Amino acid sequence: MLEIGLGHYLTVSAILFVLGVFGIFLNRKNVIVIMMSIELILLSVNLNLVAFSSRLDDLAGQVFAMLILTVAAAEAAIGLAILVIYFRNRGSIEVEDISTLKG
Amino acid sequence: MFVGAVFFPLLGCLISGFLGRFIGDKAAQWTTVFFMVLAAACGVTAFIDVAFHESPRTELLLTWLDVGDMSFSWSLRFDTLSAVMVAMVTFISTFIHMYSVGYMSHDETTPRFFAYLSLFTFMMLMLVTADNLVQLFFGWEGIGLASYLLIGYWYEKESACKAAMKAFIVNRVGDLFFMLGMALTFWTFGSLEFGTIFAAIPQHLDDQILGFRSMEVIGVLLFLGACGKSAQLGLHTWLPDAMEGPTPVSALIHAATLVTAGVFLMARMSPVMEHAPYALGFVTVVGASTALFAATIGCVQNDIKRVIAYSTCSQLGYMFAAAGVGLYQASVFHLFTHAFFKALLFLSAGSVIHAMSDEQDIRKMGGIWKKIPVTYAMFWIGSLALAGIPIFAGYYSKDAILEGTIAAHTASGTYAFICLVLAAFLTAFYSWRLIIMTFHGKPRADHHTMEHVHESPAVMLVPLLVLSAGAILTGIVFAPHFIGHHQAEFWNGAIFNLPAKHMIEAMHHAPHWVPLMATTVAVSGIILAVLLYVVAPGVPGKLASTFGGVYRFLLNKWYFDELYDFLFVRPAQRLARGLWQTGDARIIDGMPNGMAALTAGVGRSAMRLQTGRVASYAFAMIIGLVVFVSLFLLGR
Amino acid sequence: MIAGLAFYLFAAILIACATMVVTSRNPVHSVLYLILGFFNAAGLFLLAGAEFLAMILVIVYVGAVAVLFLFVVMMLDIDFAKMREGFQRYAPFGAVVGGILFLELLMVMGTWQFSGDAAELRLSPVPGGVSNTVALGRVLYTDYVFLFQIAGLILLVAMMGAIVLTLRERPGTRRQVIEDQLAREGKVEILSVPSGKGIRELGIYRPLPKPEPAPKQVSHGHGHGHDDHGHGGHH
Amino acid sequence: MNAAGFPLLSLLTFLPLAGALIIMLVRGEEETVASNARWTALWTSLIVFVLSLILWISFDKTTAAFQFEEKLDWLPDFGIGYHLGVDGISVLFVLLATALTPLCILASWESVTSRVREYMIAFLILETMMIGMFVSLDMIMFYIFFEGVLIPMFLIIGIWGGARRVYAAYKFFLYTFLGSVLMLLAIIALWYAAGTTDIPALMQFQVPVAWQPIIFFAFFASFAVKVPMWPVHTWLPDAHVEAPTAGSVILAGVLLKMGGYGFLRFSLPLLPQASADFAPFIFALSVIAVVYTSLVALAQQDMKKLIAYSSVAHMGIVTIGTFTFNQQGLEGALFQMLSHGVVSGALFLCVGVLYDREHTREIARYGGVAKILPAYAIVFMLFTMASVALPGTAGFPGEFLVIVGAWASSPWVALGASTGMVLGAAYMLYLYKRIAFGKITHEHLRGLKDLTAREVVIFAPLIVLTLWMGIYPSSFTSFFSASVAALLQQHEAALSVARLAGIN
Amino acid sequence: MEWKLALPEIALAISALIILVAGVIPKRDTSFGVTMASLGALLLAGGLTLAQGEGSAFGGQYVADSFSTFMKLLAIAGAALGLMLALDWNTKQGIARFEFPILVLLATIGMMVMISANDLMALYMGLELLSLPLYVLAAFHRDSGRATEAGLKYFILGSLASGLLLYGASLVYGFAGTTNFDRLADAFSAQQGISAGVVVGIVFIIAALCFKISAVPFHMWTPDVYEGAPTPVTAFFASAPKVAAVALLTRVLAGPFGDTVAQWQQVIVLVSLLSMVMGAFAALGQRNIKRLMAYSSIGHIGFTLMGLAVGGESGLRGVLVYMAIYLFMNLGTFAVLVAMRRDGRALEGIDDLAGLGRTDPGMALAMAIFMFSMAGVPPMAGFFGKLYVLLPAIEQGFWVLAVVGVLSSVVSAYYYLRVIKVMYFDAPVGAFDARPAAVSVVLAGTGLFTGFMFLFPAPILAAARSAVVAILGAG
Repeated sequence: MLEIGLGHYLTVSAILFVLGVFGIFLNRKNVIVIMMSIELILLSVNLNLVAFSSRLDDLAGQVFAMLILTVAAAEAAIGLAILVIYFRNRGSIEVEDISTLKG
Repeated sequence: MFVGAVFFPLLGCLISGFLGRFIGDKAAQWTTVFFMVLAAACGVTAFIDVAFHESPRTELLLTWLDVGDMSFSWSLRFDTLSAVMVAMVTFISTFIHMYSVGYMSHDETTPRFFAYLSLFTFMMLMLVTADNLVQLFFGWEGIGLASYLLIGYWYEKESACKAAMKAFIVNRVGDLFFMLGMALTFWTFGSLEFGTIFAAIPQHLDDQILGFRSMEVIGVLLFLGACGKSAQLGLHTWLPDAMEGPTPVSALIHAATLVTAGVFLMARMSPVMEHAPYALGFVTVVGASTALFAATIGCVQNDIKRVIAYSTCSQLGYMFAAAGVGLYQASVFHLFTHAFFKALLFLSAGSVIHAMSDEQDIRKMGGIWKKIPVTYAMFWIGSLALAGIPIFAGYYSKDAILEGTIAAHTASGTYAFICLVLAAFLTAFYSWRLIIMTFHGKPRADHHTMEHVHESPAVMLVPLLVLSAGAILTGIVFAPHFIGHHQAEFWNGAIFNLPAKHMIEAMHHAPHWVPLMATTVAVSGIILAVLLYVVAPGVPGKLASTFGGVYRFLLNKWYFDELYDFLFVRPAQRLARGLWQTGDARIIDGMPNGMAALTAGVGRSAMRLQTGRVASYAFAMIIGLVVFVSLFLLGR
Repeated sequence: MIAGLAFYLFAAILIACATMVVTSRNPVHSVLYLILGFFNAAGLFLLAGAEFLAMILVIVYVGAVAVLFLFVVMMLDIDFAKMREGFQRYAPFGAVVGGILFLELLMVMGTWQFSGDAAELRLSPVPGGVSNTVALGRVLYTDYVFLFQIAGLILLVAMMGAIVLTLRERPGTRRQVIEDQLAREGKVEILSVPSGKGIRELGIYRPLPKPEPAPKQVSHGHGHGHDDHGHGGHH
Repeated sequence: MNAAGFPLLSLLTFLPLAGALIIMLVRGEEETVASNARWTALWTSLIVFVLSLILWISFDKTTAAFQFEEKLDWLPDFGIGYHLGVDGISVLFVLLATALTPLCILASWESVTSRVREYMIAFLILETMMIGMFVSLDMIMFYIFFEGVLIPMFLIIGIWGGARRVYAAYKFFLYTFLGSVLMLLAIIALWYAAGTTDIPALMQFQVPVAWQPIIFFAFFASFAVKVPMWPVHTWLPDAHVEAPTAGSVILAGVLLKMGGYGFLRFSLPLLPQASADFAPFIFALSVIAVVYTSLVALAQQDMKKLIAYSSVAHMGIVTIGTFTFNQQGLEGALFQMLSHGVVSGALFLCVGVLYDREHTREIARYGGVAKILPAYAIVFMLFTMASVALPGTAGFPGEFLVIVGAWASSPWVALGASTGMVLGAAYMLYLYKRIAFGKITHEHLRGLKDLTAREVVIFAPLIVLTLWMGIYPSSFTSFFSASVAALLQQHEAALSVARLAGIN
Repeated sequence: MEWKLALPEIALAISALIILVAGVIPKRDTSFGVTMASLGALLLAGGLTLAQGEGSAFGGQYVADSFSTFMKLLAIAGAALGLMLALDWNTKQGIARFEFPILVLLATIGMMVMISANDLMALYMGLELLSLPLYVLAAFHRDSGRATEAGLKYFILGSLASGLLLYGASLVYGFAGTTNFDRLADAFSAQQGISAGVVVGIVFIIAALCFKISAVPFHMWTPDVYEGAPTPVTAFFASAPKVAAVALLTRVLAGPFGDTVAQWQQVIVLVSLLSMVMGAFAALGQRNIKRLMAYSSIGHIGFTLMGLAVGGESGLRGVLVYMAIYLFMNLGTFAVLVAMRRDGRALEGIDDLAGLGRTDPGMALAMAIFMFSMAGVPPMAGFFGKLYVLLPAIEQGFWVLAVVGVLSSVVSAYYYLRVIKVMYFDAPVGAFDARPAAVSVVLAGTGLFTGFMFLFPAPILAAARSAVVAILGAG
């Protein structure tokens, strides 16, 4: 049982992924939480890649993960910037309030 | 000559119709008369040429249609049958044109009237000279059009318009069967040209269609077509109403020519009809019934023209009955004589109406015979001929028909005989009722009208005189040729009789009491009329009130109009409205409109899915993802 | 053995943190849990032999991204009392859907298979005898330089994006003007400021910036917020 | 290239487009633009008409083959080519289109006053589409023109139409569009089966019998709407009522023929088995159409609507004739289409004459017109009679041939078709009576002017045509006899092949 | 390293940097100059793309073939036209900032990388390089609540999509041990079959790409973002990135996943069906023309996917032809939307077009051409697009797709007709402001293309054909 295999990593990653997904579509709180959920998803992906990389003895997975980290940082920056200007315009970042555009 | 006989009237029509406005009324009138005279000259010459010099011929004019195996042309066929008709039509038409010059002198648009008259004549000539069924149909419909125009000539009168429409539409019902008859003829004989059809008959004697012999079906269909034109029982309703037209029109169309087109058709198609005994039987029965039926109505009508109209209807029944027993010769002969005396009657009636300041109700006439003696005399001559009093033309033809029916020795023939004899009695009765009510007794018109009663001008009287001569003489002169012993040479194959039937022979050997009886019946009819309307003028009123039901039944023409109104017109109107407002607007349009509404509804719900909430959007994505993943995993 | 235990430890904390990130009421707490989660993930990376990534995760993620999150959460000055609680209306159904997804993933992960040729198909097999960092360094600037450059562009976009969206040139703010600074005469006066006395007394002061307009407060449930066009969407 | 030595058909097809471009370039004051546009459109259409007379003169009537062919590569990957040509079936439709267009332009001379330039452009584009459709020998091209017609017509109805024009335009467009997209699928399926969309090549191809019904129905969906057949006819009355006069003329005169032409060009030769199998179905619908729409026409209060319904009935005759599979029926159908094109077009023009003067189409607003407009009354009477298929007018030969042809299929169908004779007479005469006859009850009618010179010029050719087609129809039938005979022969051959296959 | 092969991208990147520097230094407003320079850069990149050789570079991460050339040219054209539309609009809207064109340039690089990607990593990086500028551009009108809401929504859902893509990519990587497309193809073509895990991975990737092309059910962002974003940005969104994403999807499905066609085909069929239906129905009730165009683009993507689902040479060619036509008619339509401005106020309601046929016949004519084209009425270009996907669909027996497709095009014809109806049948409500020259140029160009493509269809068809041959040969 203590023999840690690929399956363990993948399972953890799957749990993280699903938690992230839940965080996105189930929460009614604010948008920042959604963004954090996205970070969780990315983390799960990285975990996957690292696990595969280690299992396959291949560096590509890690390179991929590194690129993802980079991009995720950039994404977070832009996302937060948009969030900030949105907040400036509307004074709220509640999930339910972001629904002016519809139909 | 042959072409001229047919096309001169057209020329007259065109000149009068299109140039009438420029050349003036008088010129237009006389132009048409002039062309009619030319046509009549040609027609009569052609008749003599063809009938007595035995030179039937066909003038080919122009290919009309050439479709696959079907091919026919515009052409003029002159055999004895058409020559008789051409001569008769041009002759009578000429005098009616002439009469009209006087009769219509107060009308505003006489060129139009003469154009119509000439057009009618042209169409009738096309009909009778047709070499194929389609050209016959052309004339057939053409006279329908012309009669529509003429009946509706006074189009500002609502009743005239209605009558015109009724005439056209009722005729169309017959035409429908004619059309179908042509279709079957084509598919049976492979042609619509008379020559080819008649030649092909022997090969197609036993052809079947829908389980019946093709010949029979053709016969019935064509007869139904003829019923429309010739106002036979069932499709007769237009004829009395058609009296809305000017009186010369009634004379020309509804007495002499148009209505006899059906009889002509029967005669023309005699080679086919002869092979269709059941169809012929049907023709006999319908014809005879019409004769009696119309006569009964004629007895109670009060409109001078309507009485004559019903008498026409009745006489047409005679002709059909004759055709039905295979005596086409007698039929055409009666047609011929009838044309003269009935035209005479109508024109006389017109003269009376003219004199009475356009009054047509005989209950408002009376006591005028001294004021218009010529007309009075003419009326007598016409009535005598109509009643079939010996020497007068009607006697010969009517007698022949009665003899023929009894000689046929068939059930339908016997039925026809009985009907026709009764009809003959009634004919005499209503004719003299008409004469007496119109001319005799105390004047029932108002003073003003009576003061204006005058004899018609010469231009009207001359035609009357000429026609009266015809009404007297045609019988005695032409009987030998038409139905006498020279008939075979005279007709020269234009009419076909089944060799086995020997109808002419049989007719001549009919019992001797028949002619005697015919005369007796007619005379007793006259006597009855005199008794009722001169001797005991109170009796008819009493009779009418005693037998109120019968009287009203007859007065209302057996309620045919009401019946049709109830059976066809109203349901059609209701159906039309229903189909339009319910069928089209609700149901058929409801489908696309409903579809559109449904689509819009779906669109709205699709829009509602778009809530604007990010979480729902994400959820939608995840659902999609899960569905697809499941699809895979399950599908593997 | 120890690795196994460590894995379970890190994994357990990671999952717990992740749960808290999603469910926590206060976003500040969420961020903090996220940071803790990252640390544990870094631990998992270490266990899997990806030391460099583990470090990057700690430095870049915890050090930069998570802090940025924290910063924004603080900056936005959210009224936590009015924060809505709980989950979406369709939570039960959503949970079912999520559960199915999870089960499917588990099913797939549980029976993971590699392609038969996976070994041959590898692009950058781990070279023997060098550390993870060295190995990565060797390929990153050679084999993956293309992607590396693109990553650079992406960061440039992020920078530009952040600036273009949030930078506001307010009148009254002073930008650094390098030329001015360089051209400045060396007349920096150093004054000794007595304690307890304001700068005002010394006559050196600068005007206060105008008060920033307060962000517009939008009441909740307000159908149309700030609509700049009259012709909005069809509602 | 072809008999004429130059690409006549292309020229015919695209010349109107060139005219439209010229009009598009016209600049200046609104008045001068309008007048220039009118004249340019008229001259363009007249030139096209004169050119099309070359077709009339040099068309070889003895052969069923396509003539004046032009062939170029166009979308070679899918075997779709630019292929033009006419045979006996199509040549007269081209002439019909070229002949009616100048008349329509003349008819709109004064009645269209707003946006004249756009109107004329739309009309010329419409002419291009119509001619192109009839001369296309590639199914995709055919489809393009077939559909392309919708665009100008939609605009004509929608911009220059009456009160409910928007509804009518939509209905027209969506109905026909729905039908024709299904046809597109059928065309593609045929392409798939045969590997080409070239019509002459397809005619040599035996479509698998199993496919035929579905393809037939797809074509049917399109053509039946266009014809229109019952029960998909309701777009027509609306479209007619709302369209401007010239629009109605073209709609009735040419556009409806596209459906009938489609049946003849595609359904019969390409899908012989299905056509034979579904003939009873078509007959049933057509007979219903004849009776139903004739009755509905009887109840109409609006002149145009009445004539529109009469069109449906007449086109019912056409569809009956088309599916009789004999020379008489087919030629009758063709002739009926041509004559209906002339006659119903003329009738709409007649309505237009009144509408231009009185600005209402309501029948009850008229009465006694014959007294005030005698020349008009004569013209109207002539076309009324032609409409009720009086022998000697254009209406008769077609109807007669169809009834004769239908008898060979089934006497009952012939009976059904001929009920149109009675009902047609009823509604047309009723219409005529209400408009032209009777006392003048509306005093305002007294001031009306009789036909103007322009109107006489419009009607004269139509009158001549109507009589010519009635009196000497063989000069028209001779154009398509050979083609129809060939079509029938091929149809028979295909059927017997199928029968043999069925036996084996 | 064959750097030269990637010259278009490199040149564009360097130009972008130079322009950025040049734009940032002067103190005055440089947006016009920067836009012009960016257009020049795009032109340069286009030229270089045309001149580009074939082959692969960077260890197989980058590939250049005629497919990439075709799609890149489309993408570049889309970007350039989008920039032209933005030029005047941004100024009038008060958001003229020099970063805008540079972001577009960077996004274009992202698209080009995507189109040339031959590796999952390159795919991801290209996608992100495209997406991040788009997020920013969507929210570019930062004082507008609607624009920022659009940006935020787009960002959140886009990030989620990226997450899905990555998760899928990680699974694929885990299965095959590689991210290179050619090698992936080898892995999938191996005899022993593929595991469930990798299939899930493929589905995730497809889902993420479907998000980018806004196919149902991953389309939900589209209407909101289209409506909220500044109009020229929407124009850009609806054109170039779609082309790139479709290119990517095509390459992925035809290349590495080509042998797993049985697995993904039904997904694409389903997505295509849903997209066509959704695009047709949801647009019916729209009053905002940008929203309308959003749904319309969803419908068009459905059609494009039909070609993809059918696959094979003719199917893929249909995809390319459709995209090419769609790009131009869509940009043309947006050119009209950009020109909708009255008294300085930008308008978005369909009813605002009322009477355009009178007030601006030229523009109305162009718009009518675009609308008829979108409805698929011949002889407009849009018809050929539909024809070229329907032909293979029926050839391969995808009857349901074809029938639903044509029926949905009938439904959608309704709302396209409504635009025409408003323009021509309704009474004018007043003229628009004078139309900027750049918009007129775009209108004329796209209008002529859309209206008269049928005369010379051969070049596009031939190009599409060789492009397809290239991609199928590669896979």
